[in-house]
Formats: sequence, C-alpha cells, structure tokens
Amino acid sequence: MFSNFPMSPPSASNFAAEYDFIFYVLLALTLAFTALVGVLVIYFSAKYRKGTKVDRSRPIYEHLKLELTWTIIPLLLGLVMFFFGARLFIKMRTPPKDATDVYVIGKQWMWHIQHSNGIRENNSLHVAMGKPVKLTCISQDVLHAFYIPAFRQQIHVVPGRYTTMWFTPTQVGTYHLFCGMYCGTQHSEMGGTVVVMEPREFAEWEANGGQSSAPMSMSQSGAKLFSAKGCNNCHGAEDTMRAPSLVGLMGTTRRFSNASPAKVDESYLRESILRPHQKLTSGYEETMPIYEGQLTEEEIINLIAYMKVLGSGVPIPATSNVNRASVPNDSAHANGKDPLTTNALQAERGEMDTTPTIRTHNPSVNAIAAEEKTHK
Amino acid sequence: MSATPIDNTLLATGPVEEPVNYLNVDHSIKSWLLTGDHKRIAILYLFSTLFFFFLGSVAASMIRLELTSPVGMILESETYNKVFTAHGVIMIFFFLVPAIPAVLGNFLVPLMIGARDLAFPRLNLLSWYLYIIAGALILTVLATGGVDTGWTFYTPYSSMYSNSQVTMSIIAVFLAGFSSIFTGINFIVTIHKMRAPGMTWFRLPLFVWAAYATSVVVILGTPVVAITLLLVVFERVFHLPIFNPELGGDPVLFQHLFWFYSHPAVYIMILPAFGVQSELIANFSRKRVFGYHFVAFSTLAISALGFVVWGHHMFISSESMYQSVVFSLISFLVAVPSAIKIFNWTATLYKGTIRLQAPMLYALGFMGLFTVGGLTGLFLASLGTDVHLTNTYFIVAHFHYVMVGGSITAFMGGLHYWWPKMTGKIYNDGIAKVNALLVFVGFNLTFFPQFIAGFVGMPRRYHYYYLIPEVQAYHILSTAGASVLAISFVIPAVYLLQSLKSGPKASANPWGAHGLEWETQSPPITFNFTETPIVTDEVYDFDPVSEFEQERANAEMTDPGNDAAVTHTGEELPSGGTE
Amino acid sequence: MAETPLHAAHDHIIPPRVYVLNLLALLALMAATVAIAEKVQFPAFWIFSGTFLNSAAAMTIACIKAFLVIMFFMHIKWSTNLTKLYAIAGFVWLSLLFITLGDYMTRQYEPAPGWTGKQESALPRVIGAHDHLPNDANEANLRPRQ
Amino acid sequence: MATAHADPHDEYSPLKHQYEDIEQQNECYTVGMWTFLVTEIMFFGALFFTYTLYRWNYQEDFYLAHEHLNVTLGAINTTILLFSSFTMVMGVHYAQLKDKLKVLGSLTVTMGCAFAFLVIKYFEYAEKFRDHLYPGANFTTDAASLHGANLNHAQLFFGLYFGMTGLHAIHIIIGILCIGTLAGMWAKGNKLVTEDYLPTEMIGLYWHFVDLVWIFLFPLMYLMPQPYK
Ligand code: HEA
Ligand code: HEA
Ligand code: HEC
Ligand code: CUA
Ligand SMILES: [Cu+2]
Repeated sequence: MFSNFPMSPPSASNFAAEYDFIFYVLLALTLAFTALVGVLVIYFSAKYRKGTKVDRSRPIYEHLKLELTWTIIPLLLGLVMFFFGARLFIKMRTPPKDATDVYVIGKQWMWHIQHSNGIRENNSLHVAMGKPVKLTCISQDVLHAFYIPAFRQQIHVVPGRYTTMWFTPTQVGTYHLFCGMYCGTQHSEMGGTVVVMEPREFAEWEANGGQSSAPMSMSQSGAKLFSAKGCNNCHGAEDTMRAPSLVGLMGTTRRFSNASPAKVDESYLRESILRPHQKLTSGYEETMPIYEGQLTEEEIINLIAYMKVLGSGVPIPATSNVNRASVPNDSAHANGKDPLTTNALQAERGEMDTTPTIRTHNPSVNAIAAEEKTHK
Repeated sequence: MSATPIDNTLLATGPVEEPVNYLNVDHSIKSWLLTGDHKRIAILYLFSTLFFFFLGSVAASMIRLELTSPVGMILESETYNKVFTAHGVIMIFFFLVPAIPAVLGNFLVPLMIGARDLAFPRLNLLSWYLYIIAGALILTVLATGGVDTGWTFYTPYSSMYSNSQVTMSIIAVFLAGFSSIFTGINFIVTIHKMRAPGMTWFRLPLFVWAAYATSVVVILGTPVVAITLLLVVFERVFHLPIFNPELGGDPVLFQHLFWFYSHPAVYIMILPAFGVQSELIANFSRKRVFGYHFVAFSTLAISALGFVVWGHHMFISSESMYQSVVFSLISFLVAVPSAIKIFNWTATLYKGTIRLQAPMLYALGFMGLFTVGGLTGLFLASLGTDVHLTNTYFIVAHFHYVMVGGSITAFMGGLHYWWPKMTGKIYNDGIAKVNALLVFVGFNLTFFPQFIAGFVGMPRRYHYYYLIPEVQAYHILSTAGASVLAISFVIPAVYLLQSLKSGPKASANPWGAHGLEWETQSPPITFNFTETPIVTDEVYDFDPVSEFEQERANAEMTDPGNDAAVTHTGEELPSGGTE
Repeated sequence: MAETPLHAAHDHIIPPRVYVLNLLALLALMAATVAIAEKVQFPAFWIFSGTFLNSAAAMTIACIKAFLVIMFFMHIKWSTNLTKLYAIAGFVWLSLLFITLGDYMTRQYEPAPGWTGKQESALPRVIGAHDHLPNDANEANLRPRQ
Repeated sequence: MATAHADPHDEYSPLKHQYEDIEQQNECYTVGMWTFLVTEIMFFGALFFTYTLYRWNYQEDFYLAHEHLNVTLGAINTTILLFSSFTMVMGVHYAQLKDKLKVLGSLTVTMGCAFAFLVIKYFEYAEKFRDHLYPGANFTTDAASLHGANLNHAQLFFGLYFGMTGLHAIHIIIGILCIGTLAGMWAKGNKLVTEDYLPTEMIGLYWHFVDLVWIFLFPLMYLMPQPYK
C-alpha cells in the first residue's frame, strides 16, 4: 500500500543529500509556522468567541515590540534560508573542471544526446557512477527543460543559446528523465530514462558503441527509427484509412492519384519519405508529413533497409501513443524495468489506434524557413 | 464611527413599500447596460466574472478527470493542453484579476470613503465593456479550437510554433488588461480625491488601502504585459522577429517582460483578498485591526517590492546566476510584509468578541491556507530547492493554495459578508457555515497531495504521466478532492440565489459592523448617501468590552436578519466596565 | 453648483512667451543632437567607449527635451504635488525594468557560461562573439563541435 | 465643509454629479490623465527596453542597418511634432481665454502637422518596403544594401523600427481623432469644452505624450553613433 504513496524521489546525485536537508528544514519551518498560526487562530476563536466569559479588558491595538518581533524573526529566518538555497544553487551552477562533457539537443518531442566520443542516444542518458558529468544543452525549436528528479537537477533548454548543468551520480539505477518545460502537444511524452552504471559497466557500454550488446544491423536501426519517427503511427500491418501498409512494398508497382504508376525501388522509397506528396498513393490524401530536412541520410538509408525487409517476417514495431519517441535499446530493458508497460495498458483499453498527434514541425514556420533559405 | 446619522425611518417602514435603491430605481435593461453607477457595474462584473469562473472550473474538472489515469481518459494531448491553457487564462485574466477589485472594489470603494460614485463612471462602464469584448473573444477562441500555449504564452512556442488561436487569445488578454487598467485609474483618482470630509488616510478601511495598492500595481504592470503580448502578435502576424532565436532575438526576453507584470499580478490577485480579510477579521472579532499602520504599510511594501522579484520565475531559464541570487533575496524580503499581516490578524483575534459566522469561517480558513501557500512559495524562492521543484506539481499546489485557498476563499468570505449590502437580502448562515468547512476540506484534499506528487517529480502540464505512474494515487486523491470542492462551489450558488427570492430583508447594518458602507441603507441608493457623510472617528472603532455586555443583554443579535440589529451600531451600545 | 466659479485656483494662465521660448529651446536641442550625432565622435573616456558617450549625449539631450515638454507644455511646473508624483512615477518605475540588463551583462561571468564556441545567436553568453557566418541553426550552432 | 447636495447637477453643466465642485473635478481629470499616461509610459517603456537590449548586443549590425534610415526626414518629422506640440499648447492657452476662433485655429494646425508627419512617415515606410527591408520572408538577401550588416540582426532592427514607429503612428492617428472630435465640439460650441478648458488640456496632455515618445525614438533610431572596433 505504502508503495503507492511515494514520499520523495530517489536520491542519486551529489546534490540530493544537501538538497533534501534544505527541503526538510524548510518543511519543518513551514509546519512550525502553520501550526503556530493554526493553533493560535483556533485557540483565540474558541476562547474569545462571542458569548464566552473571559477577560477582554485592556485590549491592545498597537504593540511596537511585537510588530518588530514578527518582522525581524521571519526576516532572519528568510535570510538564513536564502543563504543555504543560494549556496546550493551556486554549486549546482559550477561544474568541476574534470567533468565529462555530454551534449543534449532538445527538439519536439525528444531528447537527442551525444557523448563526446560520438555515441548518440535518444531519450536516454547513460552515465557512470561517481563521475561528474556536464551537460551542454540547446534546443532546436522551442523551450524544453532537461529534468532529472532523482538528481534534483533541471535546466531549461533554450533555442539559440547553450545552457549547462552538471551532476555526479551517486547511485546505480535507472531514473526518470523528463521534459519539464511545456513544449507543445507531446510535452508529457518527451522523456525517458537516465541510467547510472558502475564505471566498469559503463566502459563496456562505451566500448560497444552505446549498446549493452553488439551494434545493430541497418534494418534493426531502421526498425527503431520507424517507431522513433512515428512512422508506425500511420503505417501498420494492413492498409488503414490513415495510410497504406508498407509490408512487402518493395518491388511492387504502385498507382498514384497524381502521377503515372511506378515500381517501388530504393529511390522511390526515399522520394516517398522526403517528398511524399509528389506521388500520392491512390486513395490517400496529403497527410503524411514531409520529412525533408528532418532525417539525416544515414537515417533514411536505415529506414529503407528496414522497409526492404518488411514483409519477410520482420515485425512492425508496436504502435502506441506511448513512448513512440524511442524504445530504449539497452539496460533499461535488462534491468527489468519495462518502459512500455503502459503500452500494454493502452492496448487493453483498445486505444492502439488513436489519432496520431505527431506534428514534426510547424508547417508555416518550416515554409518560411525554407523560403528564406532559397533566398540566401 | 459617528457619521451623519442615517435615516432609520426609511428602513423601518417594513413590507409596505420597498424604499428606492440602486437596484429598483429602474428595471429596464437599458438602465443596466448604460449605467454609470459603480454598484450596478459591480453587479454586472459579479455575474460576468462568475460566468468565467464557471467556465474555468469546467476546464479544471476536465483536467482532474483526465489525470486520474496515467494515460488519460477522454482527451487527446493536444486537447488537454488547450484545456489547461483555457483554465489558466480564464481563471487568471478573466476571473481572479477582476474578481475582487472589479466586483467588491467597485461596489465598496466609493461607499467606504463616502463618495457618491467613482471619479469616472463612464470609464468604469467602458472597462466593463472591454472586459465583455475580451470575454467574447476568449469564447470565440474556445469555439474555434482553443489555444495551447499555457497561460504564460512562452516564446518561441507561442510566437513561432503553436498552430492554435494564439493571436486572438492574446488580443483578448490585452483588452482584459486594459479593462483592469481603467478600473485601476478610477480607484486611484477616487481614493486620492474623493474621500468624504474627515476621511483621512489613516481612517481608511484597510480594504481601501488594498484597493489603492492593487490599482497602483495594475497601472504600472499591466501595460508591460500588454506590449509584450502585442509583440508576440506582431511576430505571428507581421513577422517582426523580436523573440525569434533564428534571427538573433531572445525568447527568454519574453519571460522577463512577462513576469515583470505577472509576478506583480499575483499580488493584484492577493492584495484585495488581504483587504477583505482585514475587514472580516476586524468586524467579526469586534475589534480594531491590530497594528493598523503596519498592515496598511505592509500592503504598500508588498506592491513595491513585488515589482523587483520577477526573476524568481526564471531561476533555471538561463537567467544569469548572479541575477537569480538577487531576485531570490528580494523574494524572501517580500515574504516579510505578508508575515506581518498574518500575525497582525492573528493578534486581532486576541481579546476580540468573535462571531463565527460564515464570512468569518472563510476568513479563518484563509489564514491557514494562505500561510501554507505562502510558505511553500519560499521553497520556490529558495534557489537550490526551486531547481527541482520548478515546473512540477509543487508549483501547481503552491499557487492554488495562494490563489484558491487565499484569494477565492477571501472572495467567498467577502461576497457573503457584503451580500446583504449588495442585494438587500439575508442568506441562510447555517448552510453557509457548513459549506465554508466543506470548501476547506475539499480544498486541502485537492491540492495537498499535489505537493507530494510535485516533490516526487511529477512535472506540470503533463497530460500523460505513464513515465511516472507511481504518483497516480495522489492524482486520484486530488480528483476526489476536486469533486468535493465542486460541490462546495455549487451549494453557495444555490443558497445565495435563493436568498434573492425568499431571503429575509437585510437591514442597513445586519452584522453590526463598522464602516461607512453600513451607514446607508441596504441596498444603497443610487448616489450612496443621502448627504455626504462627515467622518470624525477612527476606523473599526469597536469596544470589545461593551460588545460583550451588550451581547448578554441582547441575544437577538445572533440573527443577522433581525431588524433589531439595525440600531446596534457601536456608539449606541452602553459602554460597560470589565467583568 | 452654478455659483461655484468654474475657473477657480486651478488654471494659471501662462503667458504664451513661455511656450514660444520652450519651442525654440526644443528645436535648438534637436539641432544639437543631430549635429553631435553626425559630426562629433567622442573619444573614449575612462571606462566608457566613445560610442557609449555619443549615445549618452543623445539620450541626455532627449531627456532634457522630455523634461521641457513635461514641465512647460504639460504644465507640470504649475501642477499639484500629486500630479507631479504620478508624472514621475512612470519614469521611475520604468527604470526597474532595466534591472533585466543586469541579467544579460553578468552572464559572461558565470562559472559555466555555456558552450563557448562561435554562435550566431540570441544574446550569447559570450559577448562580442559575432562572426558573420550564415546562421544555419541546425548545422552551425546546434551540433557541438569537438 | 461638506456641502449637502444630493441634487445631480444640471445636465448641461460641465460639473458631473459625483463631484463636490469643479475644482475637485478638474483635479480628478488631471490626475486621471496622468495615471493613464503612466500606463502609456510603461507601455512604450517596455519597447524601449527591448530596443536597448538588442542594440547593446548587436551594436555594429544595428549601426549598419540604421544607415538606411533618412536622418533628414526624421529631423523634419521631429520639427513638425515639436511644432505641433506648441500649437496644441497654444490651443489650451486660448481655451483658457475662451477664444473660440483661435482655439480652432490652433487645433487645426496641430492636426495638419500630424497629417504631415504621417505623410512623411508613409514615404519613409514605402522606401523601406521597396528595398525589401520589411522583416519576414521577403527580407532582402543583399547584405551590401545594408552596408554589410548581418541580415538576421538587421531584420531584428527593422522589426523594432517598424514595431515602435508603427505603434507611435497609431498613437498619432488616435491623436488626430481626439483632436478632431475636440475641434468639432469647439466648433459647435459644446459647453463641455467651451466652459471648462480641462478637456482641451487633457487632449493636449495626450498629444504631448505622443511627442515625448518621438523625442526618444528619433535619436534612438536615426542617430546612432558608429561603434568603435
Ligand atoms: C495569489 C497569488 C500568489 C501569491 C500571493 C504568491 C506568493 C508568493 N510566491 Fe508564488 N506563484 C503564483 C501565485 C502566487 N504566489 C503563481 C500563479 C505561480 C506560478 C506561475 C506559473 O509558472 O504558472 C507562482 C510561482 C512562484 C514561484 C516560481 C516558481 C518557479 O516557476 O520556479 C516562486 C519562486 O520564488 C514563488 C514564490 C512566492 C513567494 C515567495 C510568495 C510570497 O509572497 C508569500 C509570502 C507569504 C508567506 C511567507 C506566508 C505568511 C508568513 C508567515 C506565516 C510567517 C513566516 C514567514 C517566514 C519565516 C518568512 N511563486
Ligand atoms: C484563480 C485561479 C485558479 C483557480 C480558481 C483554479 C482552480 C482549480 N484548478 Fe487550476 N490552475 C490555475 C489557476 C486556477 N485554478 C493556473 C493559472 C494554472 C496553470 C495553467 C497553466 O499551466 O498554464 C492551473 C493549473 C491547474 C492544474 C495543472 C494542470 C497541468 O499542469 O497539467 C490543475 C490540476 O489539477 C488544476 C486544478 C484545479 C482545480 C481542481 C481547481 C478547483 O479549485 C476548481 C474548483 C471548482 C470546481 C470544480 C467547479 C465548481 C462547480 C461549478 C461552477 C459547477 C460546474 C461543475 C462541473 C461541470 C463539474 N489547475
Ligand atoms: C501522418 C501519417 C503518416 C506518417 C507519420 C508517415 N506516413 Fe508514410 N504515408 C502516409 C500516407 C497517408 C501515405 C500515402 C500517400 C502518399 O503517398 O503520400 C504514405 C506513403 C508512404 C510511402 C509510400 C508508400 C506507397 O504506398 O507507395 C512510404 C515509403 C512511406 N509513407 C514511408 C514513411 C516513413 C518512412 C515514415 C516515417 C519516417 C512515414 N511514412 C510516416 C502517412 C504517414
Ligand atoms: Cu520538451 Cu516539454
Ligand atoms: Cu512570482
């Protein structure tokens, strides 16, 4: 029962202890003052309520000493709290020289993380226990906030300007990673996990290029992208109202509402991803987002590799509203914590097919940006 | 307070014929829509702000329903975002900012200072029309798809990315802002220039002080947010790239400008509540407010200091660390005047003759709830602790404690207290008392769990929280509380409306309270006083000792509806010795 | 009420000469500010750059002009203290907004002033880092370079 | 001191019912107008602040971009506005003297100046549009036309330029409407304005404020000093 009512977040960084100390002192003060005010109010209103026979003689209306007391005591207490808070804050803002650099890019609605040695991850961050880490963050679109409750650290991720934050993890485990700043439709899903590993384990992970096991094949990473980019929101195992199925697409001949039929090959696939509206598959509208500028060539190649094997027994990643941004590919699973539990929850409620809310970019802004580019 | 005696004969005539008052002078719709009478405008505001409170509450109910499950119940994320934005925008700009000043303030300021009307009646009416136009616009926004930026309209989301009705909602907020500016100008001029003879500054009821301080904040702050939001519109509509990071603009600048108004705005919402609180505490404990001067000056201190703490909303927004430190320090300083008020009110109770009627119960509830809300504000003002708590439900809980537990509780108290004056009718105090308790319980049940959820790490503005499903229990508690709270807001609507129909008639001074507003008939005549009152006495001039004696002699006083109460103004009570 | 003199103590009738002089002063100041801006370049002085001094001069003149307009055209010189108070209040309060500059000015001294690479961006933490690179947000800025 | 009077003042009297006497009323109007001007000061003030911040940060680009503004036209406009302030205050002066014809004359000149200002502003704007200096997708891509300023920051400059002068121009238009109404009332001999000079003075205050804004806009926009390297 008690586990349903967690009273505090895990404490897993160098700041947590000091943080909690200040927090609980503040809490104690709050309780003390609330109790003081509460008790006095109740006591007075009971004692002096109309009709009671008590001494009401010589009421006082002004009392300088009393006023000064309750001005100065809160003032001093406030200054003390300010001091401790500010001290912790300055620590939080002063990364040590030997901190490992990690770079964070926030975009609607995922975290893209790059380690200095080139390892990239999405919506997950792997760090070694006991090693200070400094994150340099920037956003590609709107404001986000990189928030790790267990570390008591948070910073806004701002477009056009770098912000930094640092911490030293002190406990092995998997922790929440959130986007704290409201950033649009899927703000609440822009999160993932922070995995703190033993230094040895972490070294292994790094050596494997960011996989706890061997690296993935092209089609495997394509499969991941397929869900990371939200393709699976529309393209399922069968043709639906929303989009045609891509299963077994390779090599077939397609009909279009606005072009003559063509055979599906790699360049057609590429075309369909980047500029889907040029050849609209009959029976469908221009609903597919334009991915031009959204995907790197590497990603496109991987996607195509995946689509080529689709239909030859490779499953389509589960569609859901949940964690469509990415499936952590690593020890998050190994640790037995399934980030997709709610996936099942939703399946149960038969909501696999909710309308996708993905909106990769504001179309108008994109259009302006594109126009501006051509100008220059 | 011995002012010119009021004409009691008018009140004593009984059922024969209702005396002329501001409500029944003219029943035509036109006379309402073109009125210059501050009391009528207050009534217009009362119904319009309550309408928006209702809308905002429906949104709140949807939020709470949605949050019972980590994966949502009925809405999509996009809709959810629009719902909480509508909730925030409506509750703040369309309900709480105008609620106390434009309803109670409009009604009471001229009455309390002994004026015939506000200085600029037509400006006052214009302000209401602006509010209505703004309201119509925001309704249009809701009807045409809503807006999803959060009530803070942060750039660059609002300026470059949101596809919702940002422009129209900003124009609505802009107009609502000017509506409150006009009210503010009116109050400032009226309080400076139109006080009755003998009504010196330190004889002003504390509510008037609060209205004055609020107005100053309004006129100094609101234009800044107006222009800031206008710049966002310029960016969306005319492509002026003021906050556009791609062209070298700074989106964080928006936050500075926004909070330059919006922090003071939280004091716009709480200061009038403080004023109401002072009136209630004094009049229901039959005692002059303890440390009147301190309470009055702390009001001014809050409104001045409140202007230099805005950066505390931006501690982690990439604001410079050094500046954050300064803002945090001042935030702790601004807590001190609030502390002074709380303690002075507590001390007022000491040796009072406390009547635990419904308005007083709200006032007592306010003491507890605002203290919790204010003190949790200190967690946020403290730099280190804010880093983790910002953007979580801890903040949501903090501001609902101060805004709902503080301002709305005070508003309810004030509404009950002045209801007889405004409508001339007495409501059922028994139900009202029970309901006051219900508000208190429901409120705590709703928002207390959110403190814990926030500390655990539940971010705000989250539609789904499957990423952190362990806080679900708190959300369910909170929703349960909100249901109780909902009931406790429906009940007053019922019994207050019913009192209009069948409530007993109120005498001029049903509470036996002090203040010029109680010296004219209930409801007052159009120009408030038959002749300009002359003030010769201090404010809240009660004598608790004689009050006590009087009570024993006269038990009927308990019933606020009893006409006998009319005569029981302070002076007429026999001044007795101690026990 | 009709017997109340409509123009009581309030209206001082100010001789038009005052207005004429004021106008001439304003025009002279305008000429001065244009002349200074176009012809004079202040040398650097103490911690202030010449650019700063030039701007300061322009703004000082503007303030004097504003003062003249407020005092004479807007009759503040002859008004009550309350009106004077409100006339000043706006300007004084506005200065509070300029506290914000403190934020931008102190950022460069922060312990971790962020990525110090070249960025063509919103009020960078490192002042003066303006190169005239094309501003391709995605490529030039966002990908940290080693 | 308190005169008992419940009688609403007679309808045509300039004294409104809520006031005790005309003096109180006049003071209320003056204070009220000034509090309104306070809000206007804060309103424009936030813009000036924004401008300060960006100019301080992008000194060089702002300087280069500002070269495109026409100082002569700006100076002419300043003169016009200062002069119109003068004619406005003369209008108030004649209102005090109840010299209807001269009031009308002054107000007309003031409005004429305001129109002249707008016309010149129109030509300035037209030139900017012609050169694609309006921010947005059509903004010029020719850095040379802006003396080599960074085009992004130049857009910011012109964004502020259009925003600030545009809002100012809107105030001018509102001013013209107000003065026009006032002049109309004078022409008809409406007692509200002829008996009491306060309404004229109030409109005057507003008009001087508009002038005041321009007094700052002119040096900030048109007269930037060259940044030293
Ligand atoms: C009515 C509205 C109201 C009021 C009165 C307050 C009052 C205070 N608020 Fe609150 N606040 C909001 C409404 C309000 N707030 C809102 C709406 C937000 C969120 C906006 C958003 O992001 O959407 C917010 C957010 C907010 C933040 C930003 C958090 C963040 O985003 O990171 C901060 C940070 O400092 C803060 C602090 C304070 C403080 C110090 C007070 C003080 O004034 C409180 C003073 C009162 C007391 C201290 C209690 C009484 C005193 C005693 C009993 C004596 C003991 C006292 C001492 C020992 C000092 N508030
Ligand atoms: C005056 C201001 C005010 C008031 C009164 C309220 C009242 C309430 N608020 Fe609100 N709230 C805000 C101001 C306010 N709020 C602001 C500014 C935000 C931030 C928005 C943002 O992030 O942009 C916010 C955000 C906010 C959130 C966070 C959303 C999120 O971050 O995802 C939640 C969640 O629980 C919430 C809940 C409630 C509840 C349960 C009430 C209850 O007190 C309401 C109680 C009343 C009723 C429940 C209705 C009474 C009944 C009727 C009138 C009859 C009709 C009733 C039905 C049809 C059910 N509010
Ligand atoms: C909003 C829904 C949506 C999303 C998300 C989406 N698509 Fe599509 N896609 C469509 C629709 C509708 C069509 C058919 C119309 C057309 O050809 O443009 C289509 C067509 C295609 C085709 C051509 C298939 C054919 O029938 O010839 C390919 C290939 C494709 N999509 C790949 C992708 C990939 C890869 C992604 C993710 C990176 C993706 N899609 C994301 C809706 C979507
Ligand atoms: Cu990203 Cu919220
Ligand atoms: Cu604040």
